[in-house]
Amino acid sequence: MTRKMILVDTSKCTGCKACTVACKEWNELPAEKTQLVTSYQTQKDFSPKTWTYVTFIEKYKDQTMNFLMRKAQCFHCGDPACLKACSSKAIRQTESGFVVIDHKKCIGCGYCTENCPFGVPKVDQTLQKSFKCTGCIDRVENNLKPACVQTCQTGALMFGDYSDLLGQAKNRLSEVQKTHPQAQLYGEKEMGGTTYVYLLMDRPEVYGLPVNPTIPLSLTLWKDVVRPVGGIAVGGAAAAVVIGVFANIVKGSYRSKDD
Amino acid sequence: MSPSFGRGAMTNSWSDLQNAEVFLIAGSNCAENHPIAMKWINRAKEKGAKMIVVDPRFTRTASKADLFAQIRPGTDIAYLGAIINYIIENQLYDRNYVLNYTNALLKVAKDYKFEDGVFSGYDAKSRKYAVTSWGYQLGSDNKPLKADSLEDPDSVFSKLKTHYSRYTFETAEKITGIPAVKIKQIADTFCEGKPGTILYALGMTQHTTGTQGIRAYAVIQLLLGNIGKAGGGINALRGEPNVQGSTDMANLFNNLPGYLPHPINTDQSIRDYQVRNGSVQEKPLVALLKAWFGEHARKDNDFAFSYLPKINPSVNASMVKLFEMMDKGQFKLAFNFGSNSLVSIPNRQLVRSALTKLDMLVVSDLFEVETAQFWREPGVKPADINTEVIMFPAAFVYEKDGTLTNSSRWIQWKNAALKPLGEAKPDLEILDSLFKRIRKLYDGSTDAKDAPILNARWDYGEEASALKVLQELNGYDETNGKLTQSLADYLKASVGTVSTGCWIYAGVTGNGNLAARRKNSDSTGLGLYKDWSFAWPGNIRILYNRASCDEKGQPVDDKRKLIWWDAANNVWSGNDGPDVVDKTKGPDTPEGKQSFRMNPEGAGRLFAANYMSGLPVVPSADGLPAIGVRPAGLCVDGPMPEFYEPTESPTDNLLHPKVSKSPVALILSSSPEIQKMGKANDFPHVLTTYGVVEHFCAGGITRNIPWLNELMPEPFAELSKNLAQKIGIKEGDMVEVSSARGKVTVRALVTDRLQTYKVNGKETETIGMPWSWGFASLSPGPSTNELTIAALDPGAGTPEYKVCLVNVRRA
Amino acid sequence: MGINTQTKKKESQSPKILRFTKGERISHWVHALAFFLLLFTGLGILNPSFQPIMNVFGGIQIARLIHRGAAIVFVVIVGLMFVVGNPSHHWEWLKSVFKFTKSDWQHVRAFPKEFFGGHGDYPPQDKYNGGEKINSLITIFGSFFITLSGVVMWMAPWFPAGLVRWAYPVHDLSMFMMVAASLGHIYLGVLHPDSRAALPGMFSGYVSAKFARAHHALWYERVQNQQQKL
Amino acid sequence: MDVSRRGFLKLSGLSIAALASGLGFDPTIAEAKGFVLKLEGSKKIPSICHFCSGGCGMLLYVKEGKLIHLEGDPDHPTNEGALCPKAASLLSVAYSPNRVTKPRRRAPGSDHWEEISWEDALNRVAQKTKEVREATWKANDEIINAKTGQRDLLSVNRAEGIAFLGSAEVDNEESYLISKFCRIIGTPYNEHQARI
Repeated sequence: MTRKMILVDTSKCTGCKACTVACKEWNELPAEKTQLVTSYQTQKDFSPKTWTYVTFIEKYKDQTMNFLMRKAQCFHCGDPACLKACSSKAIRQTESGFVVIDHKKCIGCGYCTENCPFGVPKVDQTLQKSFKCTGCIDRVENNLKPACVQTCQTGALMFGDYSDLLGQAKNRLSEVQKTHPQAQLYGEKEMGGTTYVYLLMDRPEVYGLPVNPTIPLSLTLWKDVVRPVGGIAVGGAAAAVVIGVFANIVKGSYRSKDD
Repeated sequence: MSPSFGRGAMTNSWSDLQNAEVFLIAGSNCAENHPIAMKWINRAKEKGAKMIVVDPRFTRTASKADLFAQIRPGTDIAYLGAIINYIIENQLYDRNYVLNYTNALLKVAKDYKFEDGVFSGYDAKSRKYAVTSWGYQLGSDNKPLKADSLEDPDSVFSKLKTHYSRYTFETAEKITGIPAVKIKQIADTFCEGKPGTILYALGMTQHTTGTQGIRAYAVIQLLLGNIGKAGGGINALRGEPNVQGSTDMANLFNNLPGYLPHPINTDQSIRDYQVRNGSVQEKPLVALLKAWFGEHARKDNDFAFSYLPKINPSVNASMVKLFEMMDKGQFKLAFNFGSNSLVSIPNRQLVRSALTKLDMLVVSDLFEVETAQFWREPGVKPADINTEVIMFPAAFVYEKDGTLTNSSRWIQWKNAALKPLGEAKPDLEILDSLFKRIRKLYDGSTDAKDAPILNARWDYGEEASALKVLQELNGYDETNGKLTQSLADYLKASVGTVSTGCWIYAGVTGNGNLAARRKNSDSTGLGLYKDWSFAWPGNIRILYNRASCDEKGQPVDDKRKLIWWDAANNVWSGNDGPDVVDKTKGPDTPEGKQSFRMNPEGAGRLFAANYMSGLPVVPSADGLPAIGVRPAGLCVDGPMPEFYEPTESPTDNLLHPKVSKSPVALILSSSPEIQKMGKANDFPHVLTTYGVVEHFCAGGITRNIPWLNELMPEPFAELSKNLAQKIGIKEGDMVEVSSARGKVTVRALVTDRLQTYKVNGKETETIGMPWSWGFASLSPGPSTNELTIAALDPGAGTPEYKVCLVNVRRA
Repeated sequence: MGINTQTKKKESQSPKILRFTKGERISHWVHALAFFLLLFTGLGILNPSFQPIMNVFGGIQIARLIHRGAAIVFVVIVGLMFVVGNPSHHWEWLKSVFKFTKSDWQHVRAFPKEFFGGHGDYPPQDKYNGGEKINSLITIFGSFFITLSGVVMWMAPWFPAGLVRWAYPVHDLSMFMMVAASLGHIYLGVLHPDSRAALPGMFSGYVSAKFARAHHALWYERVQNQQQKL
Repeated sequence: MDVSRRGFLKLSGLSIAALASGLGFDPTIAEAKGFVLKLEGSKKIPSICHFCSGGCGMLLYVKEGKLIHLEGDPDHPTNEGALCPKAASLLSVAYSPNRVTKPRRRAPGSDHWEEISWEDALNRVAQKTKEVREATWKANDEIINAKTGQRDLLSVNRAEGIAFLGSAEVDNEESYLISKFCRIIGTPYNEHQARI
């Protein structure tokens, strides 16, 4: 299975939220109680039952309105923080580039929730499992498009092999930049190159996205420094204890001494 | 559309949008209410097309526009008139298109005039126009005289020129609130892009000058030569899955299926009918009567014409007026199959009180919509309402066979995918069993009035089969009982030998159920898809495509070839079915020149004249009134669009202050306590109502779908930041929006997508509210139609949902 | 309130000195038991290979609950001991542990030899020698940080994500440090030939005078002098 | 279908559990074996969307008579497999608990529905139709003849008391029968919300 990519071209997205419905329909996720958040957005954040939603940002500057819409879902990072943080090795990256949670192994510890720079995975308290967009891996592996891409009418979501779709994204970007100079790609370099690559109409921070996000330093320190060092420390102590005991045996310190 | 081109339907199709170079999307929020349009608009934009959006709000559609202008609701004709004026003054029109394919050169009758806001022939008492003065100067052959140049003062073109000379960009700015420089930019952008298409929907039609607004579009498109071309035309984005079909089938008090005018009381014979409607209607009427009464409709009994009820022409029973009549107690029994009037009719109090006057209401629907349970709406005492209500569970779209006709006039067949849920039944079966029971009740009756029921041809099988009904629509050759093969066969057959329930559908099941065709290849690359389902009439995908050719019958735009005259084989051929009178008549013949064959003049009508073609020169021997061939579609409120203020307007008409509002607008004044009018100083702001992408129309279905309620849980009022500041509220607060007729409390959406604008120098605010909510369903909410005004377009009867005056304060 | 160190004389054994009061011993063992319970229930999440062991507790989810229960014990009970009853010794321990004298450093330098059965020379030590002070400090700071980070992790939604992210390494680091320290501590207390004599101190509270004189000379002197004064 | 939380895992046994259960998603094995697609063994039946006038094609996946998934029809030239939010949610109408599944009647003055059989309901309506048709039948209109000045009687054959609100949401065949039904029983008062 070649590496896949999904281009989210916000220059075409009209915020119709069909992707949200298609995702809920395919994954059989029940609806949740919502209320108008801002503009036409009614879903504030991810939840164990909401794996993708559309954010609306109204930026009005010198008489022109930029009505920015962005479909939020798991980026399926090239270098996923959730995978690194997961306590139970339940998260895995498929060849096609999707980061998927194995609910048989997941214990709902929430490490992924806290360490994802985009705050995507969420733990369902009743099921004690962490949930997020699966990239419709069951569809993709059977040569179907993810449900959200399939239903997108405006052509804002495109699915294809990473190699050629990235090229298309760049051409499209140069086209869009003619009218929107700050338009830029997001996801090509971030987090080791994500599977969902965005063509944004403005700088990432306007969308509330972290600027060149990386795996949190705390996570790297935790997994690559504290854990090994800690292991050595405990191992060392244990070894010291063993050696100490032998040393004393050799020295005969244990022979009963009438003191 | 029919007064301009002869047919009341969208001229092109969804997939044709990809061929356009420029879009004027005004009166439509297609990204929300016709999302599929965006797929094709985006494809056109990728090829460099420009997108202009004019809307009272910066909608999700506007977010993708190259050029956006915020307009005061109800003032479209002001800026469209300015564009027409701009096109004429700067000769931006397509000269030989205007000369050959429009009635520009025809001479207008001498006694036609337009003075300070009123056309000639106006009767103030009856608030109606007599249309006789809007005719042409006729020659001895009863044909309109032709001027020799556009400059001739009597020509339609000059009338157009003088009429719109008053519409300058500056005047338009004062009326609409759009800066003059931007209107000019819109005009330039739209005129440069060839072909350009206009997309409109209820945003344009739901005004007391709705029809005239569309007429303005027709004038612009005819001047620019965009009609009949791939990527051109006027795309009326119809609202509902089968709205094209339901108007084809004439669920309208003044029509019979196939857009046949309904017989009126003075039509005591088919001949009388033809005197009024032209001989061209004889064949379809007789075919209809054959389809309904079979062998009981014979030549000797005037094809059972007497069986048809005749309407009283002075009674306007269009949808909203119907409720006015119901409120006066005329109706004892009402059927309500699939609509939700208690939420969708403006000024809901009228509907609520009207329904209580019924003895019995019969509803067929999927869910218990508001109309079905009007007797237990909050605040109503059921004990006082004596209407018996019967509710039938209806089957859903994929639980029944049948066809739906979409905006592109594609009649698409679908098989039932599931069994109906529980004891639900398709409406087809309900109607079939109802009629059979009624007929049984009348068994043996000899009363003449029962003859239509007993002699009706109504046999669609034990369990009503949708295919049999579709075949009846396709029509039969009555001489041998075989299905009519094609529209051409129908047109060739002599009167009385062919039957069809709806003549424009002839050929749909000619050889096999063409509506079920699924070949989706399109070698032309123009998105015609000629082998997918069946487009009426006769599978023509782009109407009036004769106009895409020059006088020699060759396509003007070689990148978008539709049809052409094949001199070798002496026949019109091409990528699309030719919309010509006769395929064998070349461009040099009179028939071959007609680009708008459904119009009596055979040409596009810039000036919607009152004219009947083919009136005989010599009066008929038997002294009976003469019968012409084809009457022209008329607008009851004027041959040319004129700007009038909406019924409830914050200001007076700048062009003709004495006649500020449309003099012929239909205002329901019958029940004063229900139909109150708001004054600008009590209700300073303008309300416009619309749908949202997450819900559909009255929300009867979508508000019972949890996923959609999650996406849009409640109605809201959008208002500008200035207004929000003035009344001291912020985003998310609840506000009370009130009009002279009612008030609702909803959440406020404070946004920059609505800006304060100046009208005649005065600061004005627009408030926007979606209307898809009612007291029933999983996600009830206040109905916006508590506020709207029941003022109707005089021609179509469309209520003025888009404009009324309101006030707003913190709740 | 003076130090009630009586020297319990038992005719048959050598003289004993009270080292740890009942309060101190309770604190120690509650702390120790809670710590190990926390350690074992936490193993499941430390590494997936430990997760099967969690069935001892009835599965990983129950283990997580026990972890939280034990955490409360670990913090609240031990915390209370610093307040309830006569917590003077606790505070005294705290004060002394934070005072590092030169002799403590010398003990620490000599500690490795001691650890492996040899005899490092170090000056007479007070009640708590340098090594024990180090161990106490690790435990104090370890417990402090592991509690803080534990609370942050437990109530993650209430804290900014940045803070919660740092809580994980802090929690783990504290755990590793304390585990390493406790291994040494157990070895010294139970297996090390010389220092295991201190063990009864944590059970009955009394250590042999001989041990006290050898390992905690200064403290022994002080106790003896107070004896005479009585 | 409005799947409750409990049902979430069970019902989604085909998709999520297929991801999670032994059946499907032990990543390494699954990779080799490929994922279980819940559409396996279902029939694909095309249909047309019931909302705006786009006429988009829908594809219904039906397994043993039960609708398990609905998405856009990739072969349909207008929407090429895409659907808007409303159409994409149409699966939930198939088995919605709020659907009316039995005929019901509200007696005059009553504040609740009562169940009624199809037979009884249809007969009541047919009876009422005949009754109102007879009661409100108008054979002739009286008009003043402009030329002769006398009053003319014009045969009109109208059942004045019956109104029929059709809709643009029902199929062509049903719209047509509504039109035909009305004119044959004599009422021209057949309207609906669409205009021309």
